[in-house]
Amino acid sequence: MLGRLMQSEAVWLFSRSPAAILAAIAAVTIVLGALFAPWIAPTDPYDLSSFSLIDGLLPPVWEDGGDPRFLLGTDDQGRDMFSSILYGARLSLAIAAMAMAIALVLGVGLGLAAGYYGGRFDAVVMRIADVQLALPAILTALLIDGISRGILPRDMHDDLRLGVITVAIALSLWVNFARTARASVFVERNKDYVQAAIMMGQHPLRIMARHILPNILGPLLVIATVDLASAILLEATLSFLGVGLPADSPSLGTLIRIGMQYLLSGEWWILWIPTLFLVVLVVAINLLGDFLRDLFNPSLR
Amino acid sequence: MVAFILKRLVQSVFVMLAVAFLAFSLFKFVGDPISQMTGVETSIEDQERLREELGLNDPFFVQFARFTGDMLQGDFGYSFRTREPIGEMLLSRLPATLELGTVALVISLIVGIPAGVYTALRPRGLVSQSILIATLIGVSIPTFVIGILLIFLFGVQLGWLPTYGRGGTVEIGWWRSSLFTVEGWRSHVLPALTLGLFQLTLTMRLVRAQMMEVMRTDHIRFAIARGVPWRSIRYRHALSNTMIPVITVIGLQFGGVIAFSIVTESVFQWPGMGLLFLESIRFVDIPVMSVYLVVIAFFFVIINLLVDLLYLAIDPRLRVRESV
Amino acid sequence: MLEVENLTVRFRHRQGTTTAVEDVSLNVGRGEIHGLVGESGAGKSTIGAAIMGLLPAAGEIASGNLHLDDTDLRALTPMEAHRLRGKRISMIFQDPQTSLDPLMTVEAQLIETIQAHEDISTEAARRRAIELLEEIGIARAETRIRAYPHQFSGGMRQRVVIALALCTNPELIIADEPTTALDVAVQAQVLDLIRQLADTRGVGFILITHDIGVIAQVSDRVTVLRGGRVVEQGPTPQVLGAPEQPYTKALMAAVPPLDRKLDRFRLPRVAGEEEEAASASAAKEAEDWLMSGSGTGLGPALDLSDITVRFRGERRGFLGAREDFTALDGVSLSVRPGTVMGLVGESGSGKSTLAKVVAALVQPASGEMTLDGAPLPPMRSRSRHDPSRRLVQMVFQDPFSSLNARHRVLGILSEPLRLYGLETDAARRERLVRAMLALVGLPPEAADRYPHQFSGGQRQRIAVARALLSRPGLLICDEPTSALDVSIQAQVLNLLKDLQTRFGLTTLFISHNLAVVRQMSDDIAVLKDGSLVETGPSEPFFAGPQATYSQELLAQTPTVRFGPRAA
Amino acid sequence: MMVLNMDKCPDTLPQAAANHREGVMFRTTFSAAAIAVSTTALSAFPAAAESFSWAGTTDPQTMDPHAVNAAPVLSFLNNIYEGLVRRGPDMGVEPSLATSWEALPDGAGWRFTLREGVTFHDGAAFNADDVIFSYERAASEASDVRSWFAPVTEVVRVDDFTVDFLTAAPNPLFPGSIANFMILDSDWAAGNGAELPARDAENFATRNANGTGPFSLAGRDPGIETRLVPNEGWWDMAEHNLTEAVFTPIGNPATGLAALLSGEIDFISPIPLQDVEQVESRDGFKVLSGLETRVIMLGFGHDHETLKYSEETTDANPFLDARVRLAVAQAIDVATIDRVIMRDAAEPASQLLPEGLSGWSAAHAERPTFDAEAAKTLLAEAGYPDGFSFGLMCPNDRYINDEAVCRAVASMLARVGIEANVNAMPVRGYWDELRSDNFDMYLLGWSPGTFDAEHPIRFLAHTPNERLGTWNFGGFSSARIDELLEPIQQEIDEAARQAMIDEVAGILQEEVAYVPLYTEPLIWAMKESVEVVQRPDNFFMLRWVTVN
Repeated sequence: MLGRLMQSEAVWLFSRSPAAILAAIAAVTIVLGALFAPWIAPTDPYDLSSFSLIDGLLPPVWEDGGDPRFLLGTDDQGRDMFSSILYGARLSLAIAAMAMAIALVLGVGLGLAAGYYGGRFDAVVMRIADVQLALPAILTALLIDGISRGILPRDMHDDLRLGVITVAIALSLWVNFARTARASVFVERNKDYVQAAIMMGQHPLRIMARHILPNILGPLLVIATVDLASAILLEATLSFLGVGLPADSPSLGTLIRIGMQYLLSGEWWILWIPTLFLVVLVVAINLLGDFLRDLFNPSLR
Repeated sequence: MVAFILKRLVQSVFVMLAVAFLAFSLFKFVGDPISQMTGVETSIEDQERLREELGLNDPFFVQFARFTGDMLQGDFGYSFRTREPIGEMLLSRLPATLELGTVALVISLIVGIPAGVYTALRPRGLVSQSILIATLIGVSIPTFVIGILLIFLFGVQLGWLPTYGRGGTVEIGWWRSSLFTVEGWRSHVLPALTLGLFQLTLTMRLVRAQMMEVMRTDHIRFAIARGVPWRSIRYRHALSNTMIPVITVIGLQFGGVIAFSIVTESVFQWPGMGLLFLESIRFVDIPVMSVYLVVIAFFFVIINLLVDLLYLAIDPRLRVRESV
Repeated sequence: MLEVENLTVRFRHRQGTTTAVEDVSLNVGRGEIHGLVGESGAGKSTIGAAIMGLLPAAGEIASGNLHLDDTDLRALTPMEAHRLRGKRISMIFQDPQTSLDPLMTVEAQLIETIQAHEDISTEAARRRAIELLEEIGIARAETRIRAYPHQFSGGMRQRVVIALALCTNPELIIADEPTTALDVAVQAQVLDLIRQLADTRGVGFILITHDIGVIAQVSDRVTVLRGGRVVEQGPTPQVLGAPEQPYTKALMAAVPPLDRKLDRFRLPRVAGEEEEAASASAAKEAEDWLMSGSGTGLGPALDLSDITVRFRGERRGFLGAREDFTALDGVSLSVRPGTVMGLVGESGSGKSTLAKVVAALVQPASGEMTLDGAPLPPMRSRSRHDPSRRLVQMVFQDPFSSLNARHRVLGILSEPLRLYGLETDAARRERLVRAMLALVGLPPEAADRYPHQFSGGQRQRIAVARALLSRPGLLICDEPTSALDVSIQAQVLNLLKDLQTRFGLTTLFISHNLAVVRQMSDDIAVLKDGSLVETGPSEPFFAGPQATYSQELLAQTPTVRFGPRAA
Repeated sequence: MMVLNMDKCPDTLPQAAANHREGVMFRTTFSAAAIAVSTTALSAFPAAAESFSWAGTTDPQTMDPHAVNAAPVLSFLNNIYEGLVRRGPDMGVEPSLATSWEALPDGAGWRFTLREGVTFHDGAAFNADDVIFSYERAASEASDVRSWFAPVTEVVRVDDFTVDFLTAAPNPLFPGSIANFMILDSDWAAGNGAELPARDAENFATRNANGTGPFSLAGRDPGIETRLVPNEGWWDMAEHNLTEAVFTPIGNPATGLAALLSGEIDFISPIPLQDVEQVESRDGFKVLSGLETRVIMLGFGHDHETLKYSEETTDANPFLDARVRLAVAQAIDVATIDRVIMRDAAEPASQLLPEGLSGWSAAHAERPTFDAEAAKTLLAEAGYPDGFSFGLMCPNDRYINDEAVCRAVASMLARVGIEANVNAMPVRGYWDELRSDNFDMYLLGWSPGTFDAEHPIRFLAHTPNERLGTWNFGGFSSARIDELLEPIQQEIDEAARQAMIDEVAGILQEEVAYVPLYTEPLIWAMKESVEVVQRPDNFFMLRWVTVN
């Protein structure tokens, strides 16, 4: 019932917010494009035999020298930019969503427990969070990369990068969730419904999961949205710093990193089209985050 | 309160130890320094000898203990790559990073706070909405793209500002500052903007949210009800109450600025610690990486403590305890 | 002085508009205290905000006139209105804790306010401020003025608030629930102060409150509001002493008297109010279920001996000892089986802490507890499976927070059945839940809804149902009605009384409101600063309390008796 | 991937051995195209003196000429320190601190006659003691360049200005191999506690320098800026017109380019190929492009029983079959790689060293023609009509557009049915991976440090053991090549030597031991007013810089 009311409230507010509507349209379009990339994209950028170096560096169709086969032109390998971007967005979103999900589970779990138990456990978790905050994401990425290479068998390294970058991003995002969850739990814990549950002798896990968690979802949802955007940007930055995804299965961030080489050379589309996609996607997600924030209207940090 | 500070100090020590452990242990996994230190024709025996000399064959904990012990004595070891003492290397790079971070922070504050206040007081205004959208787009473009864009716009096309480095520096003791020369200031503009943009947006949004919140509190309503001038309500009562939570976040973010300056420094060839760190990664200069990490963590800890103290200074509820 | 004529205030929202205040007229003269009384949603505060010109953005004055002497308040520009605020009309808010800027000294706030309306030197403003504080009853104002708000106690802080409202010599002060957050003793002082200011300075007051006792004590005239409309208006003794309207009558009937114990509140049905018809047969089922569980028919005896609770304080100085705060200091208490022990005291007296010790939410530093002679383990040693977990149940103060907003009532109420293994079959559980809802006076369909769809009183019924579904022996009620409107309070108290007698529940009933406690309890215990002041059977206590503190407490409690006003 | 020539070059540096006779210097026909000597550099009379600012991707990590055997260091220090011999604009070996040298009888070693009247920057005089000291220092265990002196058994001081380097075996190419052996002042080093190169801690020589070269170190801020000023008392005639030269490392290519285009620096090397056009199109800037001596090639796991990174072929290594290797060579369209990725700046290669270097085999100048159909046929013959998948290791920040090249190779191989899983990684972990045999195929660039064909044979073609074949990661092994290496090293007769080298080149091509792709281009960008000499070893020598 509450859900329904929230929804109707949400729908109403939504219908009155042109920014949110635009953002939703943009986000949904890109997400759908990414989801159905294999069916929409004219070529499969992962299939090495599907493109040829001979088609390299062709401009978009509306430019002189454009080839109708390649709507948004081709990159230095002769890969169709449009297909690359769809697949790249797919990968970026997958990484961001996975990272966000890991961060959410980890952060919310630790934050809940820290807030609920307080005391020493709380102090330990929060100090770990401090340590985590002290580590720039690129460091985390390098560390994870190093460790996984140290621990995992050699032949798994190839498939590792996706995991490494996902975990690295997740690790640099979880603190946000943990802090928010913890702060919310501090508020909720002293509310009578939690006290009632404690008094009745319910299991702490059940109290956290069934009672507290549903009540702090609002702020967490907002964080999740904002972090989804951060994760996409972080992935791009990590790519720029050289710990991102390989160029043969590029994410949006990797595409931009590759495109950076063509900033001056005249092949503007290799950089700016993926960048535009990324920015539209991130802005849209952020706008939706803003909208959610207004919807829940908590005093968030 | 002293007890509180003491407690934080003890916790800080633990944080530092944990970071030291991470710094040390994790980089043990990244690359092999020996192959980076030696040339192509160095024989396998020579490589082994060097490995032994550097103590790289010792048990893990022996190495860690040595690492921590040396560091406590102020001996940060030597770079594998340049053989320089790392303490000195970092110290010589520290001013650049701190100055850049500070300027970025100041920009973000002097633009972010007024913008936050403005957008909080006129949430529906056209200007507010424009500011919000513009900053949103600003933070949605990857930092490195913004940096390079600024360079090419203001450095290459318009030729107004330097594209790299810190410009002229002035030495004050060991501190080499570029804040005392015109060229130094000009050099700061682009990197500080790049670095500060994210901060700026964050500050603005935070101030805005807090301010809107505070404007709804009882004491503001009471101040309105007794006809206190609007200016005073907004900028004296509301703003000061807004700043309390904002300060924590800004304080913590300053640590983030320092850490995040890696990207900016690399784009602008800014000779700070971040650049040094990136180079160390490139050359698997493990000792430098580890020490950098510890230094960054140290900053966080110090900043955390400073924020606590700052709280104490501005919030009388923490400072003045006796009742009257 | 203030004339409000046919005021109608509407709020816009997405379904259209609602009328919060309709066609309200009232006058306030100099030195007159005009009480606005009514239950939540009556539109009291909206009237205050409309006069102040501080309606929220969505609200607007649809019609009516507001005049302060010759000034047409509706005709003022926003700037003029702002200049008028403080200068001629000021306001006092409910909670002194939050009404003052925590970051500024009292001095700065006072001087700023004075200088906002008068061209006067800082020194002169300070002198005026100090005088005012002294007049208002703050001793050593010269030094204390430099303190920050948090350094003052609650009552003193409300005085500072009043001083701030008064420092510009306004003609009218709107006091919105000025004493609701205060203890009776402080409340009495603040009310005295308001009366005195009205009398000596000729300030007109609009006193907005839900507490009829407060109105009865100080106001000259009263307006009873309901649903945004005036129900009855006139001199206080007349309206409250001899109400004409049924609503006013019902309201007065619901006010618990301090001077006598009622068996039950007589609650005449007021037109337009629908009482949820409980299905008698369903209620019977729940009743049978409850009866079948308890053997003797009477709840267990609770004995507390020498309970001490300390909360950890902060270390003073470097190596200084912790300044622990003793919340309860060696309290011993016995609750006889099947009786109600009323626990009274001001805020901070430790009464809630005592309840939480029994409920295993707070760990006592020392002391023993027994339930029917068997040791009742304290918090840390009471396992989750201890039988007392089921036997001891609690009804909390705030019905808005004691029920999990994200769960349906069915889920909330099934929890004890499931948890204690009282009913393993889900269908049976549901049936029982619906029956129990009937027993507490709610329709069985209530099980399918979420807590926020209920009013405060209904929620408190649900909370009671939850407690009952554990088949408890001991029920702790921690201020169960203090968040409720008076008529609802009466209903809930009736319900609790009924259930307690029917099932012989041993009950610990905690309230700051002596009148409520008198209606409920067989025995009474008075706490002050963590220590037991007096305990004994209830009726003799109210007839002649022994301890001085108890006497004061009784004397300060506002009553609705009408004779010559005690000023 | 945009970062090139940045770090130490494990694959460029010389060691001794060859068989040239005395006095014959670097005597190659290294193509004129590769030596871009700008028109006025040598002839122009020094014009108005200028301060000069230049940038590269990597800072020389030390000022100690014996501590690190890496191109950025040696290239930079060649401006400050000098060796007994030096290389000229055409890579020819010229007298430097030695005025002449001659072989001792019976191939016992070499006698160097030292230049008299040379002083170090601090004014100390140069003599044989400094050479002996520098030799001992450079050959010590703490030195990273000691391998240069592996053939040397003893260095004998004959008199103040004569020194003998005794070798165990005849060593015709020795003088050329020590062109980067730089001489320190023994008193200066000993007086400052820098008797040995710094190994784990820095010493005085790490940040200070005292050479005999055309420039002296005026300021050193590691990683930020290094300042040089001309050595007024230099023994040779200065061809440059600089009053000061400032080096700044700029790691990010876009930033570096921006710095050049905004006029903040005068010269940068390298710049990304794709930006060449942009720079050239702007007024006041120019690009100097030539060929470096580095050949980019693909290597195979010759000693791998099975493929390591195949999805389906896990029980065999198809690359053991020379037909498969040839198919790979034929499937790759080097011309298109050159056009699209290298922007026509590279030159297809057929051998392990670029055309024009000494020992280059004219008999094997043809690389396999691009023919996808033939490749498919070969694969079918070898039993892989449906192809197979494998792992291609690739650095992404070592060579020009290295990763893009690998991806292009993968795409081309895919068209003949074999699927390469490209694993591109930073060079910091790359060599480790190769040494650990974590590849099925890999990309490698090789620049012969001695500018002679013997170098790649020794490092890439000889069966790997402790000393030889140390960069032959794939373990290619040919008994005949192993047999030929020593004679090639010691043969003095040129025709005989070339015949042996030709034989080796033939075996390598026959066996398709490697697939040489192209010779890497060298791209320097500068202001129009700057004149420089581009030496094929990518050393940037300030002594030839003039600013007008």
